[in-house]
Amino acid sequence: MSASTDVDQPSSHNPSGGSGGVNASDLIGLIFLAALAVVTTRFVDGALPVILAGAAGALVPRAETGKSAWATRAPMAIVAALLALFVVKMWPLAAGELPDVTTPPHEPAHLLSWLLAVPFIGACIVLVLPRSTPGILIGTTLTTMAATLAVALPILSVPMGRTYHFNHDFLWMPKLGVHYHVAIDGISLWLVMLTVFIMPVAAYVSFGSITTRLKDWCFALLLLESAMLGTFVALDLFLFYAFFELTLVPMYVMIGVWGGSKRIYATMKFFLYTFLGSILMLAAVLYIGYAYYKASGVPSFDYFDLSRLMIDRDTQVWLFAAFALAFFIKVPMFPVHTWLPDAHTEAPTAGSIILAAVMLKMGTYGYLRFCMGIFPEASSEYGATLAGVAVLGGILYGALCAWRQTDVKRLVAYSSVAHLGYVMLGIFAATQASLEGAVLQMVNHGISTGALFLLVGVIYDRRHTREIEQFGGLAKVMPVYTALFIVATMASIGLPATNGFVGEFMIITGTFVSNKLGHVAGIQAVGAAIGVILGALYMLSMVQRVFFGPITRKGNLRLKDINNREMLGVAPLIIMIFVIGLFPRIFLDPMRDAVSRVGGDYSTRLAASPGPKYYVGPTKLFARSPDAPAAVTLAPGEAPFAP
Amino acid sequence: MIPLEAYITLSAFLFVIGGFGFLIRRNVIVTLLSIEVMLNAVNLAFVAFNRAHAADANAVGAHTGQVFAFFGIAAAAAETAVGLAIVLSMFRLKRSVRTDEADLLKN
Amino acid sequence: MSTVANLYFYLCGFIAVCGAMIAVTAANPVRGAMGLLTMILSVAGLFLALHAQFLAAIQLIVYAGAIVVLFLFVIMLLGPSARAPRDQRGSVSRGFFSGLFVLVALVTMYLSARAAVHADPLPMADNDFGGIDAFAKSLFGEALIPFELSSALLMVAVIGAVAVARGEASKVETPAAKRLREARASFETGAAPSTGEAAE
Amino acid sequence: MLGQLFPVDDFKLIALILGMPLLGAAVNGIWGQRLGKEAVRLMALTALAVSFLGALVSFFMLVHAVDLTGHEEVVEGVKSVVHEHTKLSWTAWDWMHTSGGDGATSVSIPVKFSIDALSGVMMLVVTGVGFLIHLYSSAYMADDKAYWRFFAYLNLFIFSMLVLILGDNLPLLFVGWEGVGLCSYLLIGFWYDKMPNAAAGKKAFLANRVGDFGLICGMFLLAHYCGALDWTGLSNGAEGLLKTGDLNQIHLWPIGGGEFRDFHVGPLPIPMHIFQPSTAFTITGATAVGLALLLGCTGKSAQLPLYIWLPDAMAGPTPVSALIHAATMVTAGIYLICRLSFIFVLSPFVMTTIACVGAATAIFAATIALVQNDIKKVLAYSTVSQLGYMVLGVGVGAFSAGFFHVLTHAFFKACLFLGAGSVIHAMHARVHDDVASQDMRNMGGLRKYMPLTYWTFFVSTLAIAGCPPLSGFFSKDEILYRAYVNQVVNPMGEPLVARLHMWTPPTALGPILYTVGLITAVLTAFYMFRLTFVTFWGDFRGWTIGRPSLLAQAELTGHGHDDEHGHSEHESDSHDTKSAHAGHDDHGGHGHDDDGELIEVHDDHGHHEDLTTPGYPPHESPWPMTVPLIILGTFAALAGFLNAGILHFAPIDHWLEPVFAGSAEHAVHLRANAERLEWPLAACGVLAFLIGSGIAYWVYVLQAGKPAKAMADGAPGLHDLLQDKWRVDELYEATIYAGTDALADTAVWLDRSVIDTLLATVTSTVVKVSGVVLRLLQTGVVHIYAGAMVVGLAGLAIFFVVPHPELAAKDTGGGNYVVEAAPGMGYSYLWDADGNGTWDAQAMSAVDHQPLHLNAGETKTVRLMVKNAFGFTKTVALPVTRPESTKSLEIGQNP
Repeated sequence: MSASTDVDQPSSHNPSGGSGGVNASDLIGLIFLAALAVVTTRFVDGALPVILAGAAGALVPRAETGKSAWATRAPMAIVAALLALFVVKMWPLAAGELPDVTTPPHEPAHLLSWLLAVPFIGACIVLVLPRSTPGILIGTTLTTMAATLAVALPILSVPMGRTYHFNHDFLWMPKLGVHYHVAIDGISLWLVMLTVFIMPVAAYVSFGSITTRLKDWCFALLLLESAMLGTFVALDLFLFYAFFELTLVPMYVMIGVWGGSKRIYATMKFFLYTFLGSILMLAAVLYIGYAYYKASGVPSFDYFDLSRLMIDRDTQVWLFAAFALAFFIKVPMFPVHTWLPDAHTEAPTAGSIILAAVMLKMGTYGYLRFCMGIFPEASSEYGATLAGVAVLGGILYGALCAWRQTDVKRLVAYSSVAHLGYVMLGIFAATQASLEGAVLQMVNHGISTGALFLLVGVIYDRRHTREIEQFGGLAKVMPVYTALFIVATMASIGLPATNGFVGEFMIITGTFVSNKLGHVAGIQAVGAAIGVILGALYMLSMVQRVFFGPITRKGNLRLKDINNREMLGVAPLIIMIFVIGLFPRIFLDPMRDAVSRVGGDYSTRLAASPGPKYYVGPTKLFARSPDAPAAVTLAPGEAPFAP
Repeated sequence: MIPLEAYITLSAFLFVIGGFGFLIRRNVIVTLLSIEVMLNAVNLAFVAFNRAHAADANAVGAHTGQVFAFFGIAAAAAETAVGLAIVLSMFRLKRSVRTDEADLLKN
Repeated sequence: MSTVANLYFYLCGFIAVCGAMIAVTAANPVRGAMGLLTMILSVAGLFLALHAQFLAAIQLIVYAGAIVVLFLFVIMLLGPSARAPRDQRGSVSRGFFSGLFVLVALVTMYLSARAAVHADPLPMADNDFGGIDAFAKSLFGEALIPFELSSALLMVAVIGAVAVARGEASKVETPAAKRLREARASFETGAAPSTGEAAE
Repeated sequence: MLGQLFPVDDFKLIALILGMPLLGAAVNGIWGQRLGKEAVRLMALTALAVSFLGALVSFFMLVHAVDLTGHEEVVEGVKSVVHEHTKLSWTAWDWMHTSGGDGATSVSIPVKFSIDALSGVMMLVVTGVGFLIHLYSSAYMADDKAYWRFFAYLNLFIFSMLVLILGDNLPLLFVGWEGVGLCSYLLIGFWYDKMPNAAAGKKAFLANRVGDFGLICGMFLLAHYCGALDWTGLSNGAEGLLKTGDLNQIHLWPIGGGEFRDFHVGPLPIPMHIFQPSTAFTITGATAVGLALLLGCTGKSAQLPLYIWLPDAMAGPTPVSALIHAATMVTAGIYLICRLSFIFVLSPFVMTTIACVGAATAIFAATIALVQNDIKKVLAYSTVSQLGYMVLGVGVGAFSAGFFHVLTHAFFKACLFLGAGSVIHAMHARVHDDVASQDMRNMGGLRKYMPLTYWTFFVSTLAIAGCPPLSGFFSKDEILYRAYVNQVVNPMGEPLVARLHMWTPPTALGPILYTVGLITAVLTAFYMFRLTFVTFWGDFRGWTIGRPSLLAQAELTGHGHDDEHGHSEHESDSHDTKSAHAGHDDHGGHGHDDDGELIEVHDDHGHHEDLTTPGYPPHESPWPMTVPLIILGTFAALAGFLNAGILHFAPIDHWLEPVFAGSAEHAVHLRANAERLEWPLAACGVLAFLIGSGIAYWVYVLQAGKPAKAMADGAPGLHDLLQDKWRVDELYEATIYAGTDALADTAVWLDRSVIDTLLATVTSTVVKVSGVVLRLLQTGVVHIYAGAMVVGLAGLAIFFVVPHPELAAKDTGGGNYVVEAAPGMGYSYLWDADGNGTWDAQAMSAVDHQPLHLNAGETKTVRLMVKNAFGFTKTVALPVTRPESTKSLEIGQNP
């Protein structure tokens, strides 16, 4: 699918015949590699696609003059081989095949705690390192991130199913009932994987352009990674809130210090918006914690305890509003989205990638997990209206605004508003397909918008401007870059066989068949489908103004094509675009049972309390949900401040 | 015998005198003096309460009030030392001890 | 016997109140310090009545001996300007406050009278209550940590006082420092003007 | 032997047919430039050749498999061999799944390809014609620098088209559908360094995207109503589309079946009930799906509302127009209608809409083609009009006739386009100017110089115009005959139609469609022969184009053309941008200021030919271009006999019978005297051909074009109107584009001024103002602060001095309550629990709660006196009532 356009100027190497001389050492290396490949394909059964992918990866990049061939080809080959290995290992079971549950893989209990600890320890190590040695700093950061990736990989080997895995729960503050409760299930699995996958990419690319105050940059990156992972695995509302707030600090610093010209305004706006929203959530968390304590006698902030609460309609609506506002600001949904374009335009490239790829998902994940988990009745009551806001305000409004932007990053930021409008629509529709589509679209958006921001960063580093009319006819001077950009654009538009389409298709079909959206499900599905057209409109008009047509600016004449660092950075994202596009079941199977559990709980709770005023009366407690892990609580007797 | 309330009233009265001294007088030194008066009043109240609840001499915590008073004195000493040092440096700066002079905090 | 005790209490109380009044209202700070001294002595007396012998001693030694002396020392150091000129500017607020003071005094008197009238006298305490060994037991028993911390507190106070009070004293240039300064100046004019070490 | 190797249900040969073009695209795309032109050409051609061979082999295996299923059946006394609808299918892997039915059932979507009768034929056409066009373009694009990129896109296009045809379910078809859309975007904008080409590419993609929106809506409607998305599942679940009952209808007004109720904004009542119609306007699932899919087809097959992109698509290289915009992609819409025929026939309203759209597009495009001067524009509009014919044919229920016209059209239109390509190639060699080398007025008399191109072009013109023995005649005539004779009726039978009160088409529709078709036939004959005569007959008018010296000489001698255009901007491909990779790093500070500076476009004459001599005459194209022309020309001539309906020798009909078994028989009734009308109608068709070509001959050969000029001068308004394509583009500009622009501007205004000011600046000003006010409190005088502190302390003191009694009643169930008093320091209480006005006890006690029993509906007021440490007392009363209803509320009962 990737086709790179011609290079018109007399390029440095001859167009016909092999690229660059193949000297003796390369030859021997090649022979050795070929032998190794043949041997492994015979013994290891799934090795063939991995070897082929590695070979293809090795051959794709043009050997840049001056650097040895291995320096460009080897890393690309490794990346391609690793991703192929991922696909082979995670290949979904055929329809009839049953998973071999004979020996459930051993689940180390503290794996998730280690997952959070490793980046944090890395951050502390970076703090200790001397400020003036960039090599060591970069080395430590990347190795720490690689270690986090390594720690995260065993999670994939566990068949997820309905329940929570790697459950690690102990009473952190017995007197307040605050648990340190971390666990992972089908839904948060892929968000953790996305974080662990995107961070090294963003960090690796950032080291190309971030030179000032490198030590603080590395510290901010690692702290951010640990905080984000914490948000996705925390199942105690107190802990979740702590991590939810902690992520703000490094991002505030990243935008504030390394940002563009108006960075102070942007980072202040970003911080205040999110912070004010989450303050309301804190109040609601405290209220329901107290309500649970009054109802059950034992204080607890654990998600599974609090989701037993049945709060009467009036207070539940207010609590839901507090939670929902915090998450809608983070998503960002229509009325409170204006911080995103500013934050993105002023953020450094890596900051934008991480902000778009992972931090926006905290809002959607939070809504799916906590809002719909603890206040199902209120969220269903307002589901239809909020879906309307997601379609009109998110998808259509975001697309129209994007079309009118003159700054590439603002355009991609508004496209994120549109994409996340889809995700929220999928969550509000709450059918099996739309929920799965929503979670998959979270991952897709992370990858395609991450790739787009990375590529925009490439031309920003060269021309130090993001204005669209400053560019024009880049296809002639930067052919490989244009090809990658078009692939990323097609993913973001939602062309079939790329990841965007799978998510959007499932969301739109799921919305139409949903019974939770009142009688407006049809028109909302059609509205979402119109979003597909507008998506093509603004992305292609931008691509045309930037890449096609004659070269109109002097600065664009001498632009160098994408270099190895950027190519290696964007390669995994481009490969993942096609992997999810062609084999979405790798991602859909592990999350299917978890999503059906969430959907099931949601609809059973709705069935239990019909009618507009679904429940009036003091808070009531339901039984603990069977899928929840074992409860860890104080004996009721020794409640701390017993009256 | 003198009831506990008498002592408390006396200490309250002394405390009020010290308070007004602190509020009214413009002279820094007198302010510090009135603070000392207030601290003494408090110590008196501590000892009085301790005396009221002093059933058994060598029970645990029988002398808490007095210990508190003791530390009250220690704190007062420290506070006075620093206070007077500040007065000295203020005097050097402003050549006067009027509290109105020290208004750098003015908006 | 109870009347002697009552007399003793009222006497000490009265002296204490007068001392406080003098300390607060005296124009001359020295007279104020003396007022404070009288109040401290009378309070020490009251401590004796309340079986706080050790504390009375401490009051005398530390309070009277050290703190009041410190006040006097500072007043002496400030010399004549320690007497702030009486200004009439704040008279209105002063009048208001003093009126308020009288009101509060009356209220406290009323309250205490109401309480004291039918309050039962203090229960008898066995004689070694407040004694040096009993007091030491609780001081060095439960209150050991605060005791140690108070030593730290005092040390910090001393250092603080020295640091605050030092101020310009360091500006006085010792001859040795002067010689060093001149030597460096001559060296610099000779060599090429350095661009100042790179600010980190 | 082959049977065992490739079993029917696991037919791996499809992997080869699909895999080869994909491999070709990947190899050329990534390594094309490094491999050089020869390797690229070899790779592309072998990929297509192997794919074509695979298609051929699998087609014959399909024929063999279909024969096995043949069995005798007696239909109305006529004994005929009937075959089942057999498929050779192969499942690559399980792609994804989505919710169907009412959200519960899960619709699985495998990556499953299948060849059946319909897709078998299409596959042959795509790979066959594709291979010929690949061969043709290997010569046509020989001197283009981006040779490898062109072949990468072309191979990718063939792969996407094959996925579209062979896909076994609608989403997989959609993958191919948008894949061909992407390839046409890339190929139309192939010479991207000129903005109009890129803009044309974008316009094509967006128009297709609007069609895809229709397809997506069709998909989720089908998933909802039929609970499946693959062909077999859809045909089984098709009756789900016509379920009765209010819930199953699509409520268009009021949207979604709601109801407009009045509501009050504060005191102001908003009368919404006026919008509420007497009976809700609903359409059945079938009509909704039909219309949605039709929108998709109009997008892709360039029918009336969304045809605007096809004429602009001529900006791409000519082989692209031949392959994509004549033979394969544009027929995807008709393929979809044929594939889902059993769904479209469920709603006669949709069938009639399809027919009318087809007929309208046919005549509309034909009128525009009459006056176009660009050779490719004429062919483009003729394609749109021929597609109109096919849609008309399919719309009246003649699915096999419509599909046969797709087949024949693929041959003669591809031949026409390639012929035009070779003409342009020749002219381009002379004049190096895009626009001038395509303008018919600069050509003429090419018969003498390019005989092979001329004869194949002439044969195809005869075919398209409907000259009897050739293919065009048979396929077009069959459509016109069917249009006249067919009547579409709902296969589900009369009672259901009555209950759903569905719309039935008027009987007079057939003849109207026939007459429109006939007029279009006349126009088609006229403009096609006009094109042939102007281009190939007469004498060559192109000597002086692009040759200024000759132009000056022509002025002197007074002959030759007075056309005004001379040198226009040179085709920039040879434009050397001199952007050699200068070593200097433009990050340097100085580079910034001039980076943004515009470059003045300067013309440097790339070509080095001597412009004074008349230059050599237009030469015939090399063999790789003429061989495909000859093959396609012969097919154009002979393909008619594949399905000569009028001669009752129709193998294609018979071959496609099992595919359309479900839809054609039950839903289509022939008019009473159908058989008798066949020959007269065919005669009328031939007459139309003769009239059209005769007029063209008279105007352009005998009178050498003067009547055309006279007519143009006589009715300039009409002529300009047709020249500007009925000003449809301007209409779209004014309505749709202007509308979206306005919406976008309001959105951005709303975003920047309303939301941003409201949320950001308003809050910041509030904070600023409060900051200023609070600053005044900082007076700097220590005593003021101390005074403030004292005031605070005083407030606290008052709080402690005044007692605060609080009473709360807690229902412990069964009518007895516990009344609790709020605790406080040193509080003591005095109760009057039984509400009889007297205190229960004398002295104050520390008891802070009292039990109380009430029977139903009784109320008691509980009084409490509280005394605090300072001796102040306060009393409070709390009326406790027990609700009337017998079911006492269980509070706090843990289930």
